[in-house]
Amino acid sequence: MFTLNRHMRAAVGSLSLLGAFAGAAIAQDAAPAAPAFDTGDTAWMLTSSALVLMMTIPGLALFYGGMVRKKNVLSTVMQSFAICCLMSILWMVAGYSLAFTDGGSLNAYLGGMSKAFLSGVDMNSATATIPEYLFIMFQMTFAIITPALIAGAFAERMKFSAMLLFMAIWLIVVYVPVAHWVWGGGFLGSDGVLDFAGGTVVHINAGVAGLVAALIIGKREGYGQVNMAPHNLVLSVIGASLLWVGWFGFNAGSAVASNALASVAMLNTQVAAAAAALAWMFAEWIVAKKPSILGIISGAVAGLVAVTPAAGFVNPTGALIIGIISGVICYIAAVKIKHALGYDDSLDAFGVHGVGGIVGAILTGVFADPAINEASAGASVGTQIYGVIFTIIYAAIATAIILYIVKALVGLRPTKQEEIEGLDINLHGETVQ
Amino acid sequence: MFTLNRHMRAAVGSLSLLGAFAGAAIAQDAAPAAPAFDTGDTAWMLTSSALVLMMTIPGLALFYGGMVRKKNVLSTVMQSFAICCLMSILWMVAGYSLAFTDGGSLNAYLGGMSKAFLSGVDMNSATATIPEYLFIMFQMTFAIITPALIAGAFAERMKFSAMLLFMAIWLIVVYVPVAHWVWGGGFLGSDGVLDFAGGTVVHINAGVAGLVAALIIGKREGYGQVNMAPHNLVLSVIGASLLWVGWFGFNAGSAVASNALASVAMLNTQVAAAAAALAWMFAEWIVAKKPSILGIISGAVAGLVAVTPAAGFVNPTGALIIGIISGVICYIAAVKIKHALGYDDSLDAFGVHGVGGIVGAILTGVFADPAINEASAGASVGTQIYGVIFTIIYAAIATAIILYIVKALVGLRPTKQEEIEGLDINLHGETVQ
Amino acid sequence: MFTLNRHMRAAVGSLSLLGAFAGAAIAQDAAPAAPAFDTGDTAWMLTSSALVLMMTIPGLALFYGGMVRKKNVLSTVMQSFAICCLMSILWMVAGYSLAFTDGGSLNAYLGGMSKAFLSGVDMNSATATIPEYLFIMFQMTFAIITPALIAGAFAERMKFSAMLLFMAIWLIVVYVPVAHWVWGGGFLGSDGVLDFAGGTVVHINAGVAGLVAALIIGKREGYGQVNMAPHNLVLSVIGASLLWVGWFGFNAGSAVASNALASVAMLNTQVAAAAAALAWMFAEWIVAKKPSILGIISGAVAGLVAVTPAAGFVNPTGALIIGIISGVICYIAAVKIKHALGYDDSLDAFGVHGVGGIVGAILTGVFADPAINEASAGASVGTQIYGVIFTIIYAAIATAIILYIVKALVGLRPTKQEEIEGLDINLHGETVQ
Amino acid sequence: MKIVMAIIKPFKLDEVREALTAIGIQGLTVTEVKGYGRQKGHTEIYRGAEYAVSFLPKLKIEIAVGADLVEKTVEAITAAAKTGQIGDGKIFVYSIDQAVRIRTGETDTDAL
Amino acid sequence: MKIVMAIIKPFKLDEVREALTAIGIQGLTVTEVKGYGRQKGHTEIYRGAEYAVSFLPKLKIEIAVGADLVEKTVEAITAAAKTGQIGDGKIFVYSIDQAVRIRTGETDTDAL
Amino acid sequence: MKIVMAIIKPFKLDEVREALTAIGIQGLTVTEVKGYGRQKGHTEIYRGAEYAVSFLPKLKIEIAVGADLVEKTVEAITAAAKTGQIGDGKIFVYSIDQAVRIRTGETDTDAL
Ligand SMILES: Nc1ncnc2c1ncn2[C@@H]1O[C@H](COP(=O)(O)OP(=O)(O)O)[C@@H](O)[C@H]1O
Ligand SMILES: Nc1ncnc2c1ncn2[C@@H]1O[C@H](COP(=O)(O)OP(=O)(O)O)[C@@H](O)[C@H]1O
Ligand SMILES: Nc1ncnc2c1ncn2[C@@H]1O[C@H](COP(=O)(O)OP(=O)(O)O)[C@@H](O)[C@H]1O
Repeated sequence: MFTLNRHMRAAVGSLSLLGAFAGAAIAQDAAPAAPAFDTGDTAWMLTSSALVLMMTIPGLALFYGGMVRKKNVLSTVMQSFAICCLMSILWMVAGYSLAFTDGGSLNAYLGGMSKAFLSGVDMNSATATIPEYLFIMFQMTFAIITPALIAGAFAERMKFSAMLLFMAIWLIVVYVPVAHWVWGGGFLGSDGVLDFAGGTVVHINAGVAGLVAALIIGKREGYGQVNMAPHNLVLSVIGASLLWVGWFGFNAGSAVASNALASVAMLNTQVAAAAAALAWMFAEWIVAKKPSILGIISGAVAGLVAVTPAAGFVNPTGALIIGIISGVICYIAAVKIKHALGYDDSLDAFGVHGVGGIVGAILTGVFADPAINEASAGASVGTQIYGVIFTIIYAAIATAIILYIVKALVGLRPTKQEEIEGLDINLHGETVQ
Repeated sequence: MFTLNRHMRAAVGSLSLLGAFAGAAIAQDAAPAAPAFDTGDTAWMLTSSALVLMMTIPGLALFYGGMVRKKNVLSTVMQSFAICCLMSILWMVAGYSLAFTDGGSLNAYLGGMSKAFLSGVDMNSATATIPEYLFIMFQMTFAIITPALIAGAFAERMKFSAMLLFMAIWLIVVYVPVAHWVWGGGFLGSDGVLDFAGGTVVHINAGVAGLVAALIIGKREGYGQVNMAPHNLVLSVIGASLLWVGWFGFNAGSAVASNALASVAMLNTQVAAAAAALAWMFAEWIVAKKPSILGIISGAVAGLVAVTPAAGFVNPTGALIIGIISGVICYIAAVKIKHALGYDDSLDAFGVHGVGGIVGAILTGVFADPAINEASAGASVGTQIYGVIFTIIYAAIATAIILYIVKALVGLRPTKQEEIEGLDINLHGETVQ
Repeated sequence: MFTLNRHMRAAVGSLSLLGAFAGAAIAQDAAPAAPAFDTGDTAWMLTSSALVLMMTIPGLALFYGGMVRKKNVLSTVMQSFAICCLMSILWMVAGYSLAFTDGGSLNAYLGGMSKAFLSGVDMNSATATIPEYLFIMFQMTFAIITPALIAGAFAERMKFSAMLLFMAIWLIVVYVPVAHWVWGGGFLGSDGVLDFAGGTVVHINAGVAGLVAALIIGKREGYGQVNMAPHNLVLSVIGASLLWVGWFGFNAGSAVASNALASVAMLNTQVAAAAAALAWMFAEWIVAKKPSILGIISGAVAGLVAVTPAAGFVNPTGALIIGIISGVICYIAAVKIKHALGYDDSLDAFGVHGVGGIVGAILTGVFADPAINEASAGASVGTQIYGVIFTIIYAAIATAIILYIVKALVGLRPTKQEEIEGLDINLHGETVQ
Repeated sequence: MKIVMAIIKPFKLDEVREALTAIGIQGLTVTEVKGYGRQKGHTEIYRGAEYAVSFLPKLKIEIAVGADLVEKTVEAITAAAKTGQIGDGKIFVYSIDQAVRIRTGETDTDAL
Repeated sequence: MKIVMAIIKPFKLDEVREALTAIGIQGLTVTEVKGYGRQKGHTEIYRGAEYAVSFLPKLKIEIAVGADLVEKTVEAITAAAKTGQIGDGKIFVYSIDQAVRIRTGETDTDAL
Repeated sequence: MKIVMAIIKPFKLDEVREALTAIGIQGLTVTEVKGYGRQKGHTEIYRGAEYAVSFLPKLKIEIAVGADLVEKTVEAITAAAKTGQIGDGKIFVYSIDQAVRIRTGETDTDAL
């Protein structure tokens, strides 16, 4: 059982369909014969769902909230919170069905609507050894955090209404198809792209969308002149820490079981995060003469991102190397390259999640170890790069189109005075004292 | 097994008694034959206990702490923390026994003292498939959060000593009997009142007690003139988020098993919270022109409250509707009705927990789905309303009497100058800088 | 199975070796025959690992961060975070192997290097009923928090570089051997010292190291003249609360199973923490006329520390008494004795962790109850004291030597001006606004 | 024109403001400050570390008024801010050459 | 020498500073304050609790200048800080006897 | 009577206060401020976003003293607050007409 992995999620999609049918059949024939859910696997997936929700609220909300200026902290945490609420409903209404059911003739590209509003799912429906209701819940937490990550790129300058509209469309048009391609029975999974817990689906996807958004929305008022230093990194440390802890649910939970694969995925997650944090810290210490708290926590997140696609395919030594490499490369991307190119990705959604996701996806091909996971035997750097490039292109184009539509409908930015006075008081009527 | 539910907790009370006897018997006959605890169920209930504790500390402490003025933030978080400590001891000493053992001839109204100090519980005692020690722990976390919720109603103006005394008496005189009536073998459970995770026992109970306390203790100094806006809603967002995450332990843990019922309870919790948060936010956006962060988090909590009695009886579509309705109604209750009536329920213990609990208890009768839980077949709106009304009357009268006693003994409020200067410095000798 | 306990961790060390061999053998003979991991036990240990990580980041980081002056809050949380990263890597590289493998002829004192870089551990390696990868992960979180605790003693005045170097050496030279002595097959475990979850290994060890560090590094600039009151106890309350919640993983996780032993360990943890918090609070209320929030949270931590060695050996009444005694004694130690002796243990690493650990270790000998754990039958106060004294002496001497070496290499303190201006801006180039 | 600058105990703000509006004052500016004065010497102990709290939170109020109103202003503040206990604060009065209302450009007492 | 003290709306700080550097001013000191004035009476409701917000966040800017520069300074601030809406703030000017640069001990206008 | 107002580097507060009490000053009031001055131009980079830090944290100290003590006060502050590096701050002195101790109603130098 411990060879079950995300690579085989294509199978899981069908499995859940099968489970539902089988369950229904059983229920008709002999009601008391409930499916053989494993209580231990179920316990771990219940816990994992809670952990991944905690990544977004309060984890990401605080990670981002601490890095903006004080006048924008509430609007920043509000974004994560509102996204959490909106995506939950969209996922239940249509997202889950479109990502994880069979799309018929279009199945290589998108699932169907047979489970819209979760119709057809019942108490006997199973995904692998757990109830399908739980699998829906677990996947919902992924559909929450991915859009929430994007918001870091345009922090401190987007209208709340525009943000909500953009995210709703983006979930259905970008996240759901890409999730289907990799995990739901679509073509990237079939082509052998390995993505254990969402390096491609979650991080590259969100990172690229963030970059495109930062470019289209434009820089913050006063960028380069005004002090935009993080107003309270204690909040960001709490956020980064809860992201780290919650990431155990994200990565080890992606084993969809409570077994040795989940265990090694957790250990790999820890090792990569720690290594990347130290790598970024020492790189900065050497270059900028001081090790900053912003640096070490950014490094930790970079390592967590990079190990996400790899967590259930590599061994701990592989995770260690992935951590070190991603820490240094993301430092260069977020601090040096961004500065050279001059775009304003406020909180480095691209520099950390996009770049970290790309590094991780490629290195998964390098370090995949069949002793950890039989699926690792099929790993190929070429296939990984193919998956990365395809996702980048699709996410970039689709995100741009959505943003121009939202701009035409409601406009993207508040007025200059509102932005300078702060989004908290102007968009939400509240401030932190 | 997955039909085990709170409705049958009456049975569980006896079960645990039986378990203890049986265990003892087994132990005598053949020591090594340990009871067949399910490790998966046990794992989830261990986790759930941790999650529910996290709801109170730091969840509720922060949710409330962020909403008061800066000069009272420490005294507010101190209330949650001290209540957590005091209730733990009282629960172990007498509360658990009075709530969950057989009260003999008075059993319809109160349990007995046979397990005071947990005497008679041993390593073989079982409740359903888990160790009784764990069930005691899990229920302890409920006995902690219920009194802690009340404190929101009289925030910023009650003496710490009076608060402690009131809470200690309230636990034994109000919480323990009501828990016994619904879950411990008492008359409300026998009469068919459905309350999966504590809509009646926890939220209506605490909300009504809060309203009575707000009325008896009176308004804050300067109410209506002085700015009493929340001093730091970032804290409240952390709090609301941890309440949300922890509520998975509260609701899904109330399945007392790691199964499909726990899974659907978790999913229902998520859907209702998200729907209510959006409902409150949009209602406020329309009425007051701005969507506030205080609004969206209040809505989320309202949804969590309303789905509490329903979580294991309804399907996700039912949860969605319960969420939307409770979000709108609690918005009206906390913002419009409170304003019209003019009482000072500082942090809306009644408007959110009381009203949300009532809405949820009644709608449980409407949306209960036998496909989710066999016990739903017996659902009746009339019975639900009967349970609600009975709890309201008892909680209101008993709370009033306790408050007058405490007032006579130690007085309820600090001096006017102490209150204006702030409770932090005057009651605890500390301030936040 | 539920009699497995830390006392038998010596056995676990060998067990894991055996497991690895056995696993390898099975793998060669018949690949599909995976070891019989228990999914429920595994689920709880995955959760416990997440919980114990959460104790350090963000728990301890915030607990300590809130107690320092605002100018040092970032450097304080940075210490916990950086220690978390560095210890993770060191544990994987050498720490685990030296603590938990057979050291051959030196085995009474130290393990070997056979599992350096986790070589020889694979997907079939088991520790008791869980994957060895998970046991490594769980133990890693202990190796993280122990050094992090020490940092409280020299808060606000140590160079970051010196701190890192000190901690790295200390882990290998102090933590790893002591863990081996008690849990890894070394002499203290064999001699019958009972330490369920780390009273000796973690708390006495860290507390004594902290005292020695406070003495060698010296007092903070302005100690006794300048206001050094905690700048934001809300952070400390969050920290204490997450420590408490996380401690369930620490203590109940130390059962290395999801069973009645874990359950009673969790309940004991709760009862002792609550009792100690109230004991400290009332003691302070009587002596200093006001119950402080700093007091109640310090008491809770003192109770958690004291129950750590006892959690799986005593019954809840024993835990209650341990809590009350430790709350009062630690209050006296941290507030009265420290003041009388005049050393500057800034955040009471010794007064709470050292003293609490000693009290708990000794009382474990007093209250051990064979009805809870068969191993309790062998409890002896004398043996407990012997373990305590040995650990104190070793930790004190080794810590002093390491500090003098680090002082010679890089110096221990920043300049006086840097310290007065604050470590945040001077060591890390950042401040909280 | 004069500026009346008063250092008061923080919880007295609302009473002082009411006393001032009662005598017709329409504007003032408040700053959070820390005061060092006779109300010192009190020592606190945190977890055993004793120290003297020398700076206490106070509020500084600045009110620009016409010269004729100075006396009434000082009296109003004195009456409202007084508790009779040490640390009640001080009032200082100094002259200003000019006052301008930014919105309109009005000057002198018209600007207040 | 004079001190020009201005109370302005917070988001105008950067514009004011630029206007001042444009006329050659090289230093100033800023304090966060709360202002009470005509821009009052606005009520807010939090969760149903209505109250009047009477103190609004403002910034106080203090600039020591030679007497000759006062007029230009006041004009620069007025121009830059003005939105035309109520609450734009005030400027007060008063004389100082002495100015010292701590670093060098220079005095009078050399110290600015 | 005069008010001596000094802008200093924050970490110098304790030394300045000690120097002042040494010459018999018994009260003062401290405000956290942000200073803009010659000590500017230093740029920082956060995550690749470069900007000039123009406002630096400073403390403003206000001390009301009898005219006779002004010189000693200025000297004491200058000596204690000086590091010799740019940004040490300024001292300004101006006259006050009146001083009142709220607690007792005492005026003039008796009020200090
Ligand atoms: N000489 C002074 N110059 C400026 N402010 C002063 C002076 N003396 C006192 N203050 C301010 O007045 C406050 C109250 O003074 P204090 O001597 O403590 O009590 P009292 O006002 O009752 O005499 C102090 O905290 C300080 O802010
Ligand atoms: N008499 C006064 N003395 C000191 N400060 C004042 C005075 N009147 C107004 N202010 C300050 O100026 C600010 C703006 O004043 P206000 O009356 O609201 O609007 P306006 O400046 O447009 O007349 C106030 O918030 C307050 O800080
Ligand atoms: N003209 C001025 N008016 C008011 N405050 C000033 C003025 N010039 C400088 N300051 C204050 O003095 C501080 C130090 O000044 P700065 O020019 O940086 O260095 P220095 O004092 O060494 O000349 C500034 O940060 C500011 O707070």
